[in-house]
Amino acid sequence: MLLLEQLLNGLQYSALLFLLASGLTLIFGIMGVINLAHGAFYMVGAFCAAYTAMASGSFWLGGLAALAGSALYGLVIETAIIRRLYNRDHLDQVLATLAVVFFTNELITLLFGRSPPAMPTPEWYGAFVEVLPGLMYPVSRLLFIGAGLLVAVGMWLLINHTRLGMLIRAGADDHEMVGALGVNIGRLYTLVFVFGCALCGLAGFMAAPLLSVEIGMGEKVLITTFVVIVVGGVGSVRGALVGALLIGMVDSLGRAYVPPLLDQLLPAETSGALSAGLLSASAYIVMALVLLVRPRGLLPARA
Amino acid sequence: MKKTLNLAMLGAVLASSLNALAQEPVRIGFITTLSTPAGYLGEDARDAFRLAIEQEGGKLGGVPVELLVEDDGLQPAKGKQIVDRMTLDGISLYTGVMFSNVLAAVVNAATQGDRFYISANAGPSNLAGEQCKANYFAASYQNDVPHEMAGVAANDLGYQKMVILAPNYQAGRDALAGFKRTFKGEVSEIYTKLNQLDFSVELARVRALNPDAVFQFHPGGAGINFAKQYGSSGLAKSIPMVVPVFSMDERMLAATGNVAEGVNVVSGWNPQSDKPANQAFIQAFTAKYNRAPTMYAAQGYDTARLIGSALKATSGNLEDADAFRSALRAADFDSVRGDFRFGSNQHAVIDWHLLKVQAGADGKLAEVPVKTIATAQVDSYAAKCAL
Amino acid sequence: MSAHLSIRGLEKSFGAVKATNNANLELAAGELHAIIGPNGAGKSTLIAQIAGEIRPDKGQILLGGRDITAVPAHERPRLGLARSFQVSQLYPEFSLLENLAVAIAAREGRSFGFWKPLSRDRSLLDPAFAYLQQVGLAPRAEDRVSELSHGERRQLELALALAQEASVLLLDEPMAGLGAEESARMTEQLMALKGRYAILLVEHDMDAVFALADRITVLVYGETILSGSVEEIRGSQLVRAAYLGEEHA
Amino acid sequence: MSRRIIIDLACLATFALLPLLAALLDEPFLVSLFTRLAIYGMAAASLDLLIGYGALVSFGHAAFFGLGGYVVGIVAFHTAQLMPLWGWEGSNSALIVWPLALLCCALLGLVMGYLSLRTSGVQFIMITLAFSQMLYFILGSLSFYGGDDGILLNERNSLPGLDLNDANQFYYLCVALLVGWLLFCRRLVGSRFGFVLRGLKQSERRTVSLGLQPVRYRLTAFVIAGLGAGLAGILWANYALFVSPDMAAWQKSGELMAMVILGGVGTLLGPVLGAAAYLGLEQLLSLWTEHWLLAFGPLLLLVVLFGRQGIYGLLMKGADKPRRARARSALPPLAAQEVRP
Repeated sequence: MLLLEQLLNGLQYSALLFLLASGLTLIFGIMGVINLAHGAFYMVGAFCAAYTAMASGSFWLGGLAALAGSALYGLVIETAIIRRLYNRDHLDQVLATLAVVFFTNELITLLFGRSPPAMPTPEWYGAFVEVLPGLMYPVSRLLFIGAGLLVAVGMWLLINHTRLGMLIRAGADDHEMVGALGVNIGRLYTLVFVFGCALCGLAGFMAAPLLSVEIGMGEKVLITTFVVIVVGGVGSVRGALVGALLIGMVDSLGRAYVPPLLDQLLPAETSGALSAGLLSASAYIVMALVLLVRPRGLLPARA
Repeated sequence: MKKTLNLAMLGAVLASSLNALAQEPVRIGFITTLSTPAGYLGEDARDAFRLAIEQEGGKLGGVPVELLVEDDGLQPAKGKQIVDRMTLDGISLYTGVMFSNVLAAVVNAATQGDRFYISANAGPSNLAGEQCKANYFAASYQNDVPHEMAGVAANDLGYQKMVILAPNYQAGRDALAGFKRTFKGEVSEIYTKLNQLDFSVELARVRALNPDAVFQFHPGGAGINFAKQYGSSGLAKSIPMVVPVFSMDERMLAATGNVAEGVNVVSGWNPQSDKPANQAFIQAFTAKYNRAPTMYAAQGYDTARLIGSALKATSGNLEDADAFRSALRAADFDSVRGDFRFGSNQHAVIDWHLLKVQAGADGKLAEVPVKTIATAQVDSYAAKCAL
Repeated sequence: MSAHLSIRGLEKSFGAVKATNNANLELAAGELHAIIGPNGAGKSTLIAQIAGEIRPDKGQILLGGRDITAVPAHERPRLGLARSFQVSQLYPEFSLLENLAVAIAAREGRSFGFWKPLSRDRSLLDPAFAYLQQVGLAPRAEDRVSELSHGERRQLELALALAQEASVLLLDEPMAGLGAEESARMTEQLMALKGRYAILLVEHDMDAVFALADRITVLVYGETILSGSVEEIRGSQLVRAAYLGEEHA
Repeated sequence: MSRRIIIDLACLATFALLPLLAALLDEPFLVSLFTRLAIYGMAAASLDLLIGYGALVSFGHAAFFGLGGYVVGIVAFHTAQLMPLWGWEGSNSALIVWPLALLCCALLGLVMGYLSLRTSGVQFIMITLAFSQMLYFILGSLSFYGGDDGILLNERNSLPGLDLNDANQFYYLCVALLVGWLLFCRRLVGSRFGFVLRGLKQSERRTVSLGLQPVRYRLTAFVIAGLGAGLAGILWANYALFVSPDMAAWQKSGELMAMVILGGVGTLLGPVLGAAAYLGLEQLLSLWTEHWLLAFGPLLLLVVLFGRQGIYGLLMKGADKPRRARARSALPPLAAQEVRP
């Protein structure tokens, strides 16, 4: 039963990673932009959610604000900056988006101060559901898993069954072809970028009641998000899903079972340091192993 | 042309004589963490320190002071750079560092020769024991004491079996060691990752272990994450939590919200103490900054006033290091934390309180005093210090 | 004539597509052997397998009697195999001399030199210059490759292959994109090389092929359907149907 | 005199005369700041060797910086505590400790490079990041050596004939090593090896077809660049008398990368200027306001968006393409030679 609960916990962490990674991998796959500022939109979403919910008292209004705020900020940043980076090499993109991170962090500090806000939640949010006989699981975390699932299914439908999805798939394969189809490629890029930012906003909203809403919260997950998309195969939403599940599960199950195991095998001094090192580096170890066996990730977008 | 030259010279002469009249201000290097999510610690300490200076009209202990604040970004190397530059600049009085790892990088340069460092927060064990320094003072606490006091509090509350959690880094390991030193019951340790976001896995383990209570040390954002998830996991209702104040200061309480209700907090500062100095401080701080002070602010304020008392006793003359040191040791000031003196290792000896998060008079959650755990508590390293 | 380079039963598939399907070929020392075939016949894939860039699924490649099927691409030049590329693969930021100097240093196994400047190393530049003269690029020796015209790049491709002093040259469409005059000059240059090297020439320009080749092999859908002298191929009904017919239709 | 030589000399003169200037202005801090610039400049220039000449975008270069520093720190720790390290009582001599640290960096470079070079592109960026993060966590879990708090050193290493504890002498040592490193790198990129490395960046297929194995050259470059960053780490440990795991953290790698781009990719001296600009701006802006990142971000952005070749490119704007001018003059007219038979 504990194992099952830990699996659910892993699933929930995977959901957070997937919400962030799916947008990032699309932006990378279609526009070829390494966007270090992706985490900044997640932070913007969380702040919008918390402050709107505090001001209005409505949990759902906070969610709406998070989506709108992140998307809007994404639109501004895309128009002003990212647009100029499409034809640049990765190095320029890294530096420019890093600059956006610096700027956004300070902007939020100036606007909201350094005190992390609390996200008010409705009564039902703290309730529990009996997922299986004897296994109570909090609604808050189920909601998170649900959001991840919903986005995964939605993305699948979008990409495989809509015209936009067709363009996205085509764009990932061949930029010129999309242009030849008579599609305004600039508008497609803006749309995809803003869509990715809105997903960040959703992640921010989901995370706000569970995590500290603070400056720099984006960078804390950003690197892990990159790990996820590289493990899954850059540019592939399916890959992002697999990567998120792998990294999320390894992290959660590792934390649950590695320390007790090592404690039994080794003297306390060594086992503590060893398990700490192993767990902290777990995502990186997984990534290195995956890349050594499959240098392009598990499910690369282009064969 | 000539006229302007003369005027300029006159101005220069005037200025220099004015300078001689008004004493050259004592410069204080305030190296602290302002950026990063932990930036609010430094912000509070700095703001309280500034408040003390402002209340005296730009002076401390009647001596004009100039406060030079710089952000270490929670990076030891950056702290080291700042202190190196400040020492080259001739600054000989330092304070402000919030975190032990930054302090480790800063302290040697800041205490060499006739330079003084007075800690407003971090108090690592090595500096309290064998490696204690004549010019190093901790006006805050020794790092282990809050955790030892949490152990005492847990004993008092009658807990037999506890799960204790902390991130696996130096301060975290020290925290658990400190707690175990005084706690008499049975403990299970769980180490978390530094900067961990999600604690669901650890919380599931806690539930499985089903202890009487939980002790955890997670400062800043990680602590908010922990408390929020502890609340939403439902554990808060069945398993009480005992934490040092770093895991639940006023700002973290505000960020955590209602789920923090019922948490037992161990602190060296009782925010509701009716001592006049404390009430005046809280009132002034709240009026000026429009927010409630934290324990970091209280310590920053105490540090400023401690420095003020020493400056007063020496008329702002830092050159006689021995005199300044004796004046500091006397600690002749009215601490907002109640009775205050320095132990033999020049670390603060103060009272420790158990607070509980519950609705205050205004209906908002506050840390309300329950009892005093220990009075004039001396840390466990003092005996090893040869000072 | 003993075969210097032999290809036996080579097969290579990409997914469901068979790019090479039972390809067989014999190249004698000193022979100029042309491979012709319609677009998409798998000519470049075949060259890539001989050069070692692509590993065949099945079959054998023999060089001087030695099986080199499993030898990695970077070791084949040392065994006497040099190639040119259909789409020029040059170092655009370097001068022509430097391009050749890199090739000469590589051939001599002296590429692990960390100190002496390549651009002032007469032991590399002098022979480099000689190769440029050979293909008529000497006047442009110190220009950057990025400043060269397409035709000049094709010539530099050839010079680089020559600089490897290999016994077998794999020339992948050296006339690709050349005008009539340039093609004629290239044909002339290749003619001058005849007999000194075993040359495997992939080419679309039929006039050049018929002028140059000792033997011709026809490749259709990855399969070598016919091998013979110029006359035999010209006369072959099969070739007309499979290839020339298409082109002249 | 070509523009390039003027820039070289101007930089050299600035570095050489700085202690005098500092003494004149009574700003001893300047020497300390420029020591830092020299050290970071060396690390950035070594990263440029990979990025600018090998097209190997390493996001884990700080690993070498951290490891170099940590070897110095650990040896100093054992020496000071009179605690033999596997039977060796330790040493404070730079001539022993520094080569040892460089050897460790070379080994790390071999292993990390060999594994990382199996990938390319974004995957290479991420796998180098992964390895440096692993090192970061390993260093952080060395609780015997202070864990996350790092190691404080009591004194600088000793070098015969020099007093490294003297700020000016240590400064000149750092500048001399930086100049030496830059000269070496310049020779390197112009050497036969350098041409292969740069050639791989322009056309890997051609290079393979010439009979060269890419990994051997890239790995060599990876190790050499690692040595440069390792030396910078060694100097940093001596300069700051303090090492901590964040020397190897990804933020440090990112900083180095920013310096390279800011200064100009593939220019070697540019990244040194980039380091100067980055650290200088950080210093100035953070003295001016605690919200310095608010200004720093847009400034970085402007450089990326509008100053395409970085600072060095800005300085060289309008100047002759230096490489060709030099190649021409260096090459005596070739006697008409007989074409090979």
